[in-house]
Amino acid sequence: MSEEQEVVTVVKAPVYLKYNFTAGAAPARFLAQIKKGVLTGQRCPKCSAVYVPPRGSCGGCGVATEEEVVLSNKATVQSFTIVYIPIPNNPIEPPYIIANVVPDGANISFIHLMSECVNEDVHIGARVEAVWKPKEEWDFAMDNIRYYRPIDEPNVPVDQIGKLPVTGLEG
Amino acid sequence: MANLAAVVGIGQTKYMTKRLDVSIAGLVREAAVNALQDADLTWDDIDAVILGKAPDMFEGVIMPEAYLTDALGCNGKPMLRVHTAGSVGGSTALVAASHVQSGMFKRVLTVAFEKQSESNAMWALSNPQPFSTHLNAGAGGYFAPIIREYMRRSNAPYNVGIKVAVKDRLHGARNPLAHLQKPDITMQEVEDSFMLWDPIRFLEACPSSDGACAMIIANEELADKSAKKPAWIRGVAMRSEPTMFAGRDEVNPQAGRDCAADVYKQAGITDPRKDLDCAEVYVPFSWYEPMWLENLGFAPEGEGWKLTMEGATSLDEGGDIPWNCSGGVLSSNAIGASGMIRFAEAARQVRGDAGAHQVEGAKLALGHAYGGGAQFFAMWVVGSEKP
Amino acid sequence: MSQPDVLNQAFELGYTYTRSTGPVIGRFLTELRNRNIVGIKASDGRVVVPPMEYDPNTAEELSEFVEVGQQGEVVSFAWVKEPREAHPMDVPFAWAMIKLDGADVPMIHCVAAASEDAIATGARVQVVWADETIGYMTDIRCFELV
Amino acid sequence: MKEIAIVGFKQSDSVSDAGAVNEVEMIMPVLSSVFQQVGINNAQDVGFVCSGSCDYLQGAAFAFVAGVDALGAVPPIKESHVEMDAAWALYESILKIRMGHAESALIYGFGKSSPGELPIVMSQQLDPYYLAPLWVDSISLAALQARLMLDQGLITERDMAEVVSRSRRNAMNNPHAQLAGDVAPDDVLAEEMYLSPLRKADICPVSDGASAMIIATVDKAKEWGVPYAIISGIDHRIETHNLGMRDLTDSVSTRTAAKRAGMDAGKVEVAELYAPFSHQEIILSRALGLGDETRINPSGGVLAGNLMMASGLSRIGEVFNRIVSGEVQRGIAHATSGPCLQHNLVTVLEKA
Repeated sequence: MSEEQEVVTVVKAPVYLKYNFTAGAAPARFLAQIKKGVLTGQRCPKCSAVYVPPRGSCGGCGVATEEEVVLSNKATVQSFTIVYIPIPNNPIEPPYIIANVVPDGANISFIHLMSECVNEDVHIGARVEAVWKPKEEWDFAMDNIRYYRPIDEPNVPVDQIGKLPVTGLEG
Repeated sequence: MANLAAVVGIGQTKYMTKRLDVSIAGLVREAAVNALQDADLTWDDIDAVILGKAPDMFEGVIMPEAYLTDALGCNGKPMLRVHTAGSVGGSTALVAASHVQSGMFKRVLTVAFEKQSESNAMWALSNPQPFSTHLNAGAGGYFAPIIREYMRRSNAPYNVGIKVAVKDRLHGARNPLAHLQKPDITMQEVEDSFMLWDPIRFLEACPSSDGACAMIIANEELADKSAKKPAWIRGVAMRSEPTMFAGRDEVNPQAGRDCAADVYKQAGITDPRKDLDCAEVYVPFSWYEPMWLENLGFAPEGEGWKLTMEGATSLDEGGDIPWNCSGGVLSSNAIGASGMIRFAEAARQVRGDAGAHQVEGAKLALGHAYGGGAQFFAMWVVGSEKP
Repeated sequence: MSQPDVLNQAFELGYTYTRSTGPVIGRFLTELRNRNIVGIKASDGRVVVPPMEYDPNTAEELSEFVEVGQQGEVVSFAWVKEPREAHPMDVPFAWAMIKLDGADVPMIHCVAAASEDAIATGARVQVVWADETIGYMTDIRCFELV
Repeated sequence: MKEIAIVGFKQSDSVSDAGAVNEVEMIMPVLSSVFQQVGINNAQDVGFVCSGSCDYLQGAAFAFVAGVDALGAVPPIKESHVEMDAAWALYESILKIRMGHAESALIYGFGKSSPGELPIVMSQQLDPYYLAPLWVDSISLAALQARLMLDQGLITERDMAEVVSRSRRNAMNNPHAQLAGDVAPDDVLAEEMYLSPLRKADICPVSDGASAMIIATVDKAKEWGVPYAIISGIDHRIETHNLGMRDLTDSVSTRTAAKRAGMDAGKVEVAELYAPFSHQEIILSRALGLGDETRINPSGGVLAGNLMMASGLSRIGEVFNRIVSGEVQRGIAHATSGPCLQHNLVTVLEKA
């Protein structure tokens, strides 16, 4: 070597690619509704299960979900975790709860934040409701629902989680 | 009926956080050369190469088999690239085996790798896309609620995961290739480690490793003449189910149960705990040991944790069915390679070549991998004797 | 509010990877930082630039480095009249296969030229170094016509 | 060895922008039409499923996982995936059937390339230390290859224009084609250079779409009672990643694969070649030694529409279509992967 320098052993390789991302037809219909403050699911024409958020198909049957179903703001905790580390690119401070919640009227859970709760009191089967952002902040985004919070309703028996009608426990 | 095939060479790298001394090709190459040496073969003896790794975004090289051709001596030969998420190392071994079992090839090389230090696996997986309708809190955020549901169903005591975390690290301390070397680890140390995603503590989760694993699989004629004792492939199976569908049992996925039933049937196994001598099972979070003990039929539903707590899966406690003698994924996790390491370590056991983590007289072993939202499964059973 | 037909949004998939080089690539990049170019001798004796780690024909590890010239000959070229944003030059330029003096195998890099007419197969080119060399492929900013 | 037959093939239209649909929405219609063609319900009715896709086309990891949502994979199925063109998924499926672990298989490939800048995306497939940092796009590399051929007098620009013209005219009979029309070689030559020596017409378009195929043992094909074609041979070979070490004017790996696949055992009436650039069709047809008795790319080939990760499978499907329609008795299909034809697969198909 012509100069007394350290040998190169590591390099930084920036790989940045630009995309124009498209939401997908079924997710776009869902997002258009959530922009209006309405949580919707989509029903499988074959097995009748209601999916939220819809991804384009009923994974079980492999067919498109067309029929839109308005879901309740109320939901049930199917399971949860208390997270002690930050989410990349997310300002929320740990510890926080993320829960698998099933909105009444749907047959599948999705992961969302829980708040306004004592972390230790959260449990499987607990009843919760969606707390929305102020209307002026609504966008084509799931986080129009800022978080879920507990409500004073009896627990849902485990075998009933994911099977409640849109009218909830009383329905 | 499938043609007979056997593992005749195994090569691995030392697993560690960062392999800063090699290129991506150098890492993959090291495992491949070790496998050739183990089999006492040269590059000319290889008819095809089957490569596996998890998403290309981990290293930022698209379809890297194109670039890795020369490092794997593949110029002029067939090269196939498999990607089935976290199960890919296992799936790749199965695709490699099928090259021989189909009768179309005599001897093939298969390699799986991940050089996670090139990026940050968390980054690639949680890359925020527009319109994402799912909150992404990493793999732990996905699996922790499933573990919690298992705890509820089984009434398992809180420290089952802690016990697995200790057991697999003690196993890992017997394996010089294992990433984590913690011969003095205690239950207290694991319990005191930082809670990440309740109930998963830091020491109950796998590390992030660089590493590669390679195997050479040969047909019956060549395996009969192999330099070292071959590991005969006695059964192969894969199963997939969708990530989400109404009524899916995420704790005890049917795809895993069906896959196990298929591979056991081929290998003539009716009672896995009794018939198998050991198992290498993909356990990236400690609680997945009791969950998979049930899913794979080693214990009745709700009772997997009892085997763990009794020491049945521990080499150090003289258990009757040691799991993850190599230290498992909890001791080394080079994602794309992790499944193949399970398959290769199962083969090492039945070849009697597992060094300090050898199960005495092991004749039949299970290799297992899973991926995605615990929805993709790959398994094989290898034996010391021809079927 | 009517629903948009297509809901789309620009996003960037990006990360700066940390690549360890191993000895062969590391040596080449170290030499680049010092404004030298080295190749490596393949098993058939051909000098390959940039140096390959493994021989394509025998799969052997390669290790015999050979210093090569900083001038060479254009073996083929492609004229980019509309550079893309990611390209290393923002004015029209050529990609070229360049056989450096002392090398037997051409390498691919970009060539600065005033117009397509100015470059031809067989043209002589020389390295233009980056103002600051850091031990990366872009230390060779481009080649220019001699 | 077990004889394996193709019993069904469907492809979506090749479009420049599939618009709102996501991957699963793009795949489902193709799958349902191929199921209908064979008379089965879903992936439960085949013994194995294998797909081909590439995460970087749309920029999201685990693209293939969405594909599983299109299958009806409850109860669970035997399923695998290659991060390659689905022609290699076919290859994996053939191994599976030959080893006796399935009697039939569904193969599908899909790509939504429109969201990204495809030629730049593909630059990141190159050597990560020496070439990827320069962002050498796939079109520029092909242009270097074309110039080598022109300089050596192996082709003329008119030869290239004739390939384009034939593709556009043939594509007029292909309902899925993206680019078709009565284009004369002179019309092509009248176009200005785009990336010299390539004109835009020499380059395949960027396309979105999917294709799907069902294969089976001959016994199973007979049981299903559908027309089928026999896969009499298949082989693939890769070459060195160093473009400077290859003779880019030839395709050695294609020739080897064709030989191994048994192409020479009979007359080749039709050949579908995966040539994303006009000059590459000439390289391939010469490497294969195809003469006047062979019709090349009657579908228009990928110059008429290039479904990344599915085009290779579609080439095989096109030959299948022509055999079951009775148009030809025997043909070959070619698939490629990597820059400048680095990796090539050849399939030989015959009338049952």
